[in-house]
Amino acid sequence: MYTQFTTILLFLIIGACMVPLILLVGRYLRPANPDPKKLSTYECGELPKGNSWVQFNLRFYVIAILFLIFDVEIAFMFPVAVTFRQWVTSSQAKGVLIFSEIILFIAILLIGFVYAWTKGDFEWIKGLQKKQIDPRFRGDDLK
Amino acid sequence: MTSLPEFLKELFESWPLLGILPVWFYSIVAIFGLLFLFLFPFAGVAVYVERKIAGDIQARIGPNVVGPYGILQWIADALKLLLKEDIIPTNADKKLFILSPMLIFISGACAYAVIPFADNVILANLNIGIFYLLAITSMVTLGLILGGWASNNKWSLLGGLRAAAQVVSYEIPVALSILTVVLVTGTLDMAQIVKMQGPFYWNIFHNPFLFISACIYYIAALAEANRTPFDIPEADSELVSGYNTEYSGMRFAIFFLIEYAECFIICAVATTLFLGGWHLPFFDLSSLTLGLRIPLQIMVFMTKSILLLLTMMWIRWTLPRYRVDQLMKLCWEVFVPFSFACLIGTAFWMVLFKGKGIPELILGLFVS
Amino acid sequence: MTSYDSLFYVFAAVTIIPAIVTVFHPNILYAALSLFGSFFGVAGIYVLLGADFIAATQVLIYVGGILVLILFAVMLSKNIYGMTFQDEKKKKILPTLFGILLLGFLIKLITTVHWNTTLSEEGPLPTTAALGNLLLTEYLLPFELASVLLLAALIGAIILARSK
Amino acid sequence: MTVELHHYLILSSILFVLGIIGIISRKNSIGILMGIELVMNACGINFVAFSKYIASDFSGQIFALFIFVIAAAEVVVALAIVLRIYQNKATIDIEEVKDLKC
Repeated sequence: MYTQFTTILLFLIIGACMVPLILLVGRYLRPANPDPKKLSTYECGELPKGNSWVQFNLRFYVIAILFLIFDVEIAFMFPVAVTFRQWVTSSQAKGVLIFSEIILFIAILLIGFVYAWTKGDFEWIKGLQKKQIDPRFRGDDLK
Repeated sequence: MTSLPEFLKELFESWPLLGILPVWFYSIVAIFGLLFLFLFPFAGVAVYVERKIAGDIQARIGPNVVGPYGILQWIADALKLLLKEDIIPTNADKKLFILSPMLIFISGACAYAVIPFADNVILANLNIGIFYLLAITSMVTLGLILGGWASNNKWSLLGGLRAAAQVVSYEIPVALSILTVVLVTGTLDMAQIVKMQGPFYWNIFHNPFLFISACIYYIAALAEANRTPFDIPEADSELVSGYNTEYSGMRFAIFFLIEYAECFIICAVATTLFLGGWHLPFFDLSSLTLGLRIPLQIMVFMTKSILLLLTMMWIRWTLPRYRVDQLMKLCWEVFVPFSFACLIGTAFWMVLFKGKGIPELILGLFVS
Repeated sequence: MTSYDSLFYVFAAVTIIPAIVTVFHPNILYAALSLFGSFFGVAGIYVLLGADFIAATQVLIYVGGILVLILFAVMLSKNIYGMTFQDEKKKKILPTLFGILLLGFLIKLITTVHWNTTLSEEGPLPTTAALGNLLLTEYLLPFELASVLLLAALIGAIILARSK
Repeated sequence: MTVELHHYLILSSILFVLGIIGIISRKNSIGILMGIELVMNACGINFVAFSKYIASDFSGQIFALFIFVIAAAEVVVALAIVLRIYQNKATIDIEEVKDLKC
């Protein structure tokens, strides 16, 4: 096992060094004459206005929550899935047992999934389809 | 079953000087070989091929100036990017701006460590192969957020956040499809997964649910790599170029390179998990001698993966782009429920038929 | 010193130095980012301890999940133009002193106790299938309860985070 | 010096103490959360080290897995609370959130 992970470690180190290395190769070849205009933020030719580090919508966060919870669930399922074949092929009773255990585990979490679905948390633009919005304010809602 | 470094070590055991070198030396050789002989040229050629295909689909010629049929175009592109000025905007957060391509490069390149190109030709034969791949590719999200944030550009930030939201959303169906395969194979080891399949027996034909799973994997992985029709994060008509708007020269080239590297990983993983890896249909390669077997296996593996990659390019230039709300809806209201259903369905199939797939069942009918 | 030992010290350094940055850096965004190194170092330590599956899970959940969530929260919680994420300056001397005292106590404790270590000679075993078997037999109840906990966290967090 | 159990224990206690310092000294609630993450990682190292050196089975690794679950659940809910407080009070400073209602 350690031999294999040594390769992984070496790969990680080489991968981390590769990017500076690639940049170093071109260092003496490429021009470097910066000017303030060139170094300014690109906003389609307009003068950049304000800082872009502004607060963004909370829906990104809701997506991240859903992801993290399901990610943990999937990480938990992997060892179980690895033993699944062994149990299933050994005997019928054990197969039914492991099947029901897995189903119970998934079903509990699917309650949460169904809850989020029915409450409309998967709608990117919430409520836009449901309620008729005055076209004058539509832009606000889309922000 | 060994990994490539150990295999090389064994191969050169009797040689005078090379025999005494430790395994990790061969690891380094193999890694550099993979990067410089495969990854970088492959990405370049893929860019050329994609431009040619785009030309064909849109009824124009595509690159045709550098070399015959423009075949050297990718070298010219690489040289051009090398000679471009490296610009870091004054408003950007410089440290994070530099860190972001590094993170993306590591997560894209290190996934190649567990791709089984042929018998014994796998950089690191990990017990947890496919799970390692999931873990290491999940790092890309961090790179995307940082790239978008560090640029201090509205387009970049929005692109980076959209990319992160999209990648994390589509990681769920991808991981669930992989889990479905693991239910059937009972191992996470990539080489072992290929070994479990055979000339007549590919995982995709194991049961109908696994077939749906394979389709879900392919489409969801397409979205995870931010390819059209799911390229919302770099939608050039909305966001200029998304999270890499402010990147120029070689830094941009790294983003570009890793995009193609990721595309190949998706196809290679699909080949390994669902399409029998290096196995040729109806012809058993394992009886051949070593010198003949390994090149043939690599060719079979590459052919399958490249066919999938070409399909990806075909899709890219044929279908229009999704809208961001449709994209999220598609993931959470179609792919996630369906992949859960496939997972449960496959588990049920396994219990019902004691782990036998359709090919085995049919074979069993003939035998009895 | 074998290569195993030197790798331990490397990973220990990779774990602890970013952790120090996390605790003392005034900029909360950089503090969050240096957690990345810390999490990776801990994954390396897990590999040294023969827990390959746990190491990969560490990367998947901490680096790919929790860190992304923390970064989202950091970016969501300050929106004032041009303002960096300076943590308000507060005296850190007292907590640090307390920490050093606590550390001294713990190290004293660890080095005085005689640990009955039994190390099997056969080296690291494949873990994943063994973990699965344990989860389905001995730890079945915690396994199902983990699902309940995740359900509670999911619903609670969604209700809290949902924009009104 | 060969690496033994107590090396791992000392490493995890350093991490633990750093986490505790972070929890006490930070005013920013997300910073406190990061301290808690460090403490949880220290716990994980301890469990896995004991599982290798003392128990010689995989029960410690199972506990490390449960730590991941708890860490994920905790961070999800805690950050949701932080964001809710931020929306209502425009601050994430833990000392300015003194009353229970928000």
